Amino acid sequence: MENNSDPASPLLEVRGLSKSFGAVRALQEVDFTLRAGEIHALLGENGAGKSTLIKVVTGVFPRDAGIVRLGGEEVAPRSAKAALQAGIATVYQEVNLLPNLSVAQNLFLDRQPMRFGIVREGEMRRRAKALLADFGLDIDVTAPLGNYSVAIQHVTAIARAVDLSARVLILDEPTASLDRHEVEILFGIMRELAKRGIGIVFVSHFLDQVYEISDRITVLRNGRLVGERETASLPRLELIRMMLGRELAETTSVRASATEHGAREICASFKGYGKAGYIAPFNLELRHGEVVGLAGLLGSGRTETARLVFGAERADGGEARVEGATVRLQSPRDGVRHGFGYCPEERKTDGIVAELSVRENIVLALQAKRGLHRPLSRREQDEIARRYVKMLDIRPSDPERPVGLLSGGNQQKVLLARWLATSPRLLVLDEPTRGIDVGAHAEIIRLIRELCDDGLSLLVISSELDEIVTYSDRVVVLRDRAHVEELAGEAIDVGNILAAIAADDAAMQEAGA
Amino acid sequence: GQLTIGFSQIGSESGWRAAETSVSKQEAAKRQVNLKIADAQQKQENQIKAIRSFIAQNVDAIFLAPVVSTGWDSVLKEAKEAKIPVVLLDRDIDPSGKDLYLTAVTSDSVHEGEVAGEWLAKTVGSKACNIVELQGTVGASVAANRKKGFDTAIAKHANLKLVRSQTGDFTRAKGKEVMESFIKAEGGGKSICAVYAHNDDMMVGAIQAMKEAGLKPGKEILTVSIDAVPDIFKAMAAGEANATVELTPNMAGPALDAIAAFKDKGTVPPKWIQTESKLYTAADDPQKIYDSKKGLGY
Amino acid sequence: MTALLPRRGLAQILALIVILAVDRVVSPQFFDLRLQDGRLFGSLIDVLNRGTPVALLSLGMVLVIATRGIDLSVGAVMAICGAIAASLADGHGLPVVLAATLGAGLVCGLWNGFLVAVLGMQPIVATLILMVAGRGIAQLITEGRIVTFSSPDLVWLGNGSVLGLPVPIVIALGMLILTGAVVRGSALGLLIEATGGNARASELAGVGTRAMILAVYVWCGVCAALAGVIAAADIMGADANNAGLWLELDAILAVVIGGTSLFGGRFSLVLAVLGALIIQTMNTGILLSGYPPEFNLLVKAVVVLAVLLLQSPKFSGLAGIAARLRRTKA
Amino acid sequence: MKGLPPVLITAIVLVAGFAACAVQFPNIASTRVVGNLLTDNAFLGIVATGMTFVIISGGIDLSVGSVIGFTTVFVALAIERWGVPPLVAVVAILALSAAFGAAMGTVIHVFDLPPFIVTLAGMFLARGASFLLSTESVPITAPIYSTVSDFALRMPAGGRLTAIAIIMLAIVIGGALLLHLTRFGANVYALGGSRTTASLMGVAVGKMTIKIYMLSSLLAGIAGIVFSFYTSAGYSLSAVGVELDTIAAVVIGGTLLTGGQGSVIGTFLGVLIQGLIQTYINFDGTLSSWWTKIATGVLLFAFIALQQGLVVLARRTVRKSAGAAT
Ligand SMILES: Nc1ncnc2c1ncn2[C@@H]1O[C@H](COP(=O)(O)OP(=O)(O)OP(=O)(O)O)[C@@H](O)[C@H]1O
Ligand SMILES: Nc1ncnc2c1ncn2[C@@H]1O[C@H](COP(=O)(O)OP(=O)(O)OP(=O)(O)O)[C@@H](O)[C@H]1O
Ligand SMILES: [Mg+2]
Ligand SMILES: [Mg+2]
Repeated sequence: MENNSDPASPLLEVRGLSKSFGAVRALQEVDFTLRAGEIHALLGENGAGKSTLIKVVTGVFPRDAGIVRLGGEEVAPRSAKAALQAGIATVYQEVNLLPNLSVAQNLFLDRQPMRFGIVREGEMRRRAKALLADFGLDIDVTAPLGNYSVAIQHVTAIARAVDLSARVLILDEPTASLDRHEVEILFGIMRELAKRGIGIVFVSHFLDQVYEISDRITVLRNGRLVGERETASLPRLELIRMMLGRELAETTSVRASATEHGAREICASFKGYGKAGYIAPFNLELRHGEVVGLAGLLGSGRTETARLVFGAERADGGEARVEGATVRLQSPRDGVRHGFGYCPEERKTDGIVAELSVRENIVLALQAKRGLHRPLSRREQDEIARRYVKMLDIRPSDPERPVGLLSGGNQQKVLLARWLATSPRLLVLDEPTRGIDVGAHAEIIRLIRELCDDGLSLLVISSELDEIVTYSDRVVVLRDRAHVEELAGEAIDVGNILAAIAADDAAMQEAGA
Repeated sequence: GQLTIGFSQIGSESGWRAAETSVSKQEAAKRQVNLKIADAQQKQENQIKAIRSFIAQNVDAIFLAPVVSTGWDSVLKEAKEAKIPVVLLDRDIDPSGKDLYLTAVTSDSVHEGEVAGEWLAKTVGSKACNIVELQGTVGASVAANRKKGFDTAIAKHANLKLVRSQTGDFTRAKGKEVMESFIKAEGGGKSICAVYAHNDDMMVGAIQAMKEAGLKPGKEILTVSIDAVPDIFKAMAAGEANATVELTPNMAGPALDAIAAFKDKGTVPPKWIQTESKLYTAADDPQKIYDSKKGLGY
Repeated sequence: MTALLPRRGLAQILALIVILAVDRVVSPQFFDLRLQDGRLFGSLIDVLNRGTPVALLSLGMVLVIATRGIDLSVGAVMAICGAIAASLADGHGLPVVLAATLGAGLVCGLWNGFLVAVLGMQPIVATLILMVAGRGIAQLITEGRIVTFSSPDLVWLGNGSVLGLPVPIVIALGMLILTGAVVRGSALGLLIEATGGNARASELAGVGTRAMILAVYVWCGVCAALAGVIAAADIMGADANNAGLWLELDAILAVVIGGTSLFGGRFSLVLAVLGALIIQTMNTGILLSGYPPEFNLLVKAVVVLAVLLLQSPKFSGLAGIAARLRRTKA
Repeated sequence: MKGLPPVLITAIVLVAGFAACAVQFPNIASTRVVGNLLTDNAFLGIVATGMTFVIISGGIDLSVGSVIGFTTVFVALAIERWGVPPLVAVVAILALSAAFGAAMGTVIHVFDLPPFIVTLAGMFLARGASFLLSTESVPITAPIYSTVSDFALRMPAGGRLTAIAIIMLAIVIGGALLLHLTRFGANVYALGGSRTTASLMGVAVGKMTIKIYMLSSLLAGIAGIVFSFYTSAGYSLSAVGVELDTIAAVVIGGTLLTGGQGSVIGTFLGVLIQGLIQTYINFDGTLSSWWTKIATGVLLFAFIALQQGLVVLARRTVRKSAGAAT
């Protein structure tokens, strides 16, 4: 790939690109330049048009106007396949792999090693193993991908794209479901590729990561280009202003006094609650006005805890109490009936109903709670929808738009709205800020606090330890599908959490030594 | 000892077929024959399967009511190899298979159509007559034959004209629906002089359609159909139908006799035992025939 | 202006108009109507009247399909209920007959719903079981014969008239209104669409998806029962061998022509019924045309494809024109 | 997460069913009946193989029964009336059916229409076309026909492995290899997982769709030829309703109608299970038309319920052992 050695020559050049979806103008005359060997961050609020830009460039959507040059030559791929053949490999925003195929098949789909027209299974397996080993994964590559967690699926998708990238690698929010360790590995690989002259486009809402990895930054707002800067010369506040078009309301970093919470009443409590083969029995107390954070590595059982608490999965032992009374949590319906809410982690498959409108998605849980016979009138629905669209700044603000057409971050906000509309007593949030832009992120954290002050009890899962530390009153640390430690008050800081997570490794190493 | 006979029946697509099955059972019981009936649900492949399993069970004889005239050669050859005599009931098969079965007890469905057509020609006389026809299922050989026979019969009479012909799938509901559209298409039915249906069930439906359109079947519009099921006699008794050609449901009786003679004395029966295609009209005391046929399982 | 040019349903209405126009060409008297024994009489009435069974079936089917299911057993359920109605008609009053048949339809629906919602079978095989066995049950009731009856009450259901309209049409209209009221008047419509759109997400949002699925199959069974009673009343007899034969395909076709996706989600009752009418308008046209019956299926295939292409989002012709019209009027 | 694979469960169900039938009718446990089972279901096995591809890819093909019917009529007319050499007729009809499938696939892909309805139209079209060709059944007398249909390998104890059974077995094996060992097969599963995702991953979804329906129609064409060998005739009403039998066989064989999962071998077992149900009913021979239907339904239910039960059981044990491990 020596032809890309001149660092100044643009590798991928986008000029005057426009794209509309009906009345929504997702991109308006956007310019974008990617040089060989650079890591270029593409930033913007939710719905700014980042994913659309990527999909237009890679031929998933036809463009309305504009040109794309790759290595100086004009290209117009008409499908993802054509883009791949031109040397552009992409990880699209939603995990875009096939859960029913094996991990190895996913990695080598349509390019399996062949002999005499027959796929060489063994060779493919070996190569898949090697590929994933670069990302620190050692898993059974013959198992269906769907058996693995979102994180593993995401890493697989990245590994596939990395392996495919001949000239350009595009990563649309690749780190949204990864924890620190995996992000480190990914960044290492990205730097390696960039050194080899591959141009990398990186989309993320984590500004820390952007500053850590990127050389240059392009910012979009409302489908228009705001500007392109060298990362090193762009102060963070300036960047945020470019993205939001305004100043970010300063967020105070520590929660108001935690002392009074000791006296708060218990909202829900679980004793010896668990399920064999799923998660070890645990004790958990959730109080009104309190945020409990769940921390742990991928696959440590956080999602499992959340599902059990909400009733999405049946416990096979233990006792659950709500406001002091023993209850049975056998199904999500039970959870909803007791005033629980649950924002799942996989919003595409478990969260949104893509075809239905924003309004219908927002009122869904409330309607389910009220039952069939008490339908919300259209006026009530409109009113609720309008309120939350405004409160969470869901864009575009048309409540009649099918949710599937919203950008990823806005879909996440719709889910949050769905549960807020039910006025729950306990809200379980699994990665609530995933894919949410800085502005909305601050907004949601403030919302979480306000809700708490109104007496709501929150159970929050996040891979962002900073975030957890910011709003949690207590943090439960999980490891290997068991609750291992609970931190409260002063003890809550990133260091302690990491120590609790890593304790096992240390112990194992000792045992091994 | 007791004979065991396998009977591959087509299915149960009409009242007539149900009657054939139940009459066969009665006839077998009368002669103390163990009759195994396999119902093919209207599918040839099922009939072939059934015959194969009869061969596997080593039955003494096989009765076959073929759903279609072709395609029996290889399975009947197997039966022949296994030395199991085969008797065709109700319908014939393709001539190439002549030496593969012992005898066929059938009516001649072309002849049935002719009888119907001739009756109509005789009744109409010399006045001009527009006829509408309700065909059986498209592709069914009986439908094609009954059409052929009828067409030949009326071709000799220039005053008889077939103006409309559409399939009623051998069913009452479709017969009624098709007749309704015939009435609309022929100026409210005023220009229709006679209806010919390939079976009585469609005719019963057509009679209803005519009555609902304010027409008088049996009087203003002549009707002739085939099968002679009980309900057509009821209509005849009420003066709403004119004629039907009988297709007897008792095919098994003669077949059983032929087999018995063949097994006991080695008498080889004639290749074709034709059943009578008898014409019934209002003159034949329809009420009495209705009462006698009612119990036969139609 | 959107009232004049509805966003959905334009393609269906246009298709219906085109087919009606073609019918008028093949049969000049197509639009003639007259009163006959206090009852409207004409090809248009035939279309409505003959279209009732499929329209009723499609009312139930559209809900089932909206939940991502399918019900192949409706034809067999029609046969069962027709058989029950015919065997009871001459000994019992109409209320008893109706209660028994609708009850039977309900039980059939429950069975299907049980297999799908509780045992988790795939809808197409689950209902295939009743499709096969159900016709057997119907034949068992009639012993393969055509059971006739003369009870004037039941006959009235098939052949009577209300204000000049044949009773079946009135029943279908009533069922459309009733279903619409139940589904859109309660939250059922929303919850069904959510269940069909994404069952996992709906379940997690607290929707009782099982109950929802059970309910739609039950309703489908009841609609099929009603269709069966009407079909039997129409010919004053129960033809267990042929009643409702292959009508499940027509019902599914009607639903799809009505714009409801076989992958569940958004549905429209009115358009499903419109789909049934489109099919029947075509059938009646074929019967009136006088072409030999060998052509029937070919015509049907061509018309079905044409109607679907009209609706296809990719087929810019009609969709484009409609969008442009809407934009200029707005 | 391995557990008992669905194919094995289906196999267990088949063997258990066969044993149960053999206990009641010892004659069933003979090579003759096994041979018959293969011969009688040969055409079903062939179409079901094609249908497996379609269903795994997330589609459905309702036209197969009609394509079989059309093929038999076409071949019979070509050989008997138009004087075409049998081999040429066979090649022509295979090309024709492949083109027919490709056309359906194209419509499905280009206009984004549901396969259910497009192939339903295809079903009307093919059946209607065969009515136009001939409504009568046409016997085929060409010598090659009797040669092929009489050919059989003798199995011990009187059973016959006929030519068409061998063709079916070859196609099942070929289909299994194609599905499980080639890139094409992997893409079929990919399409069933999600068309959009497959397309984002670089699979040429349009071409695949066309090829899959082409394969299905081609196999339906072959099944039609086998059917014409089976009956030595062409008839416009042959194989009515076979599409439902085929779908049932595929689904009983453990393939998900929603796509993405399944196997050809499972389908083959599904075909045999259906054949076994019928053989049982034929051996019984006391059932009236209606009891035949009811019994078919009940047995269908029993087999599927048994299978479903085993699947649930297998999943439980897997979870238990996983639980013990942690
Ligand atoms: N297929 C589509 N049809 C209609 N509108 C769409 C479609 N895809 C995206 N949009 C709209 O285009 C705009 C840009 O969306 P896009 O997904 O590019 O945003 P984004 O910058 O990637 O946001 P996020 O950070 O939330 O992922 C949004 O208003 C969205 O609603
Ligand atoms: N390393 C692994 N190997 C096999 N399966 C895994 C692994 N990690 C997770 N899974 C599977 O993924 C599913 C979801 O687990 P998940 O990783 O979501 O747990 P978690 O603690 O909530 O982590 P996170 O919230 O970060 O995704 C589990 O059912 C588990 O079977
Ligand atoms: Mg995006
Ligand atoms: Mg998780």
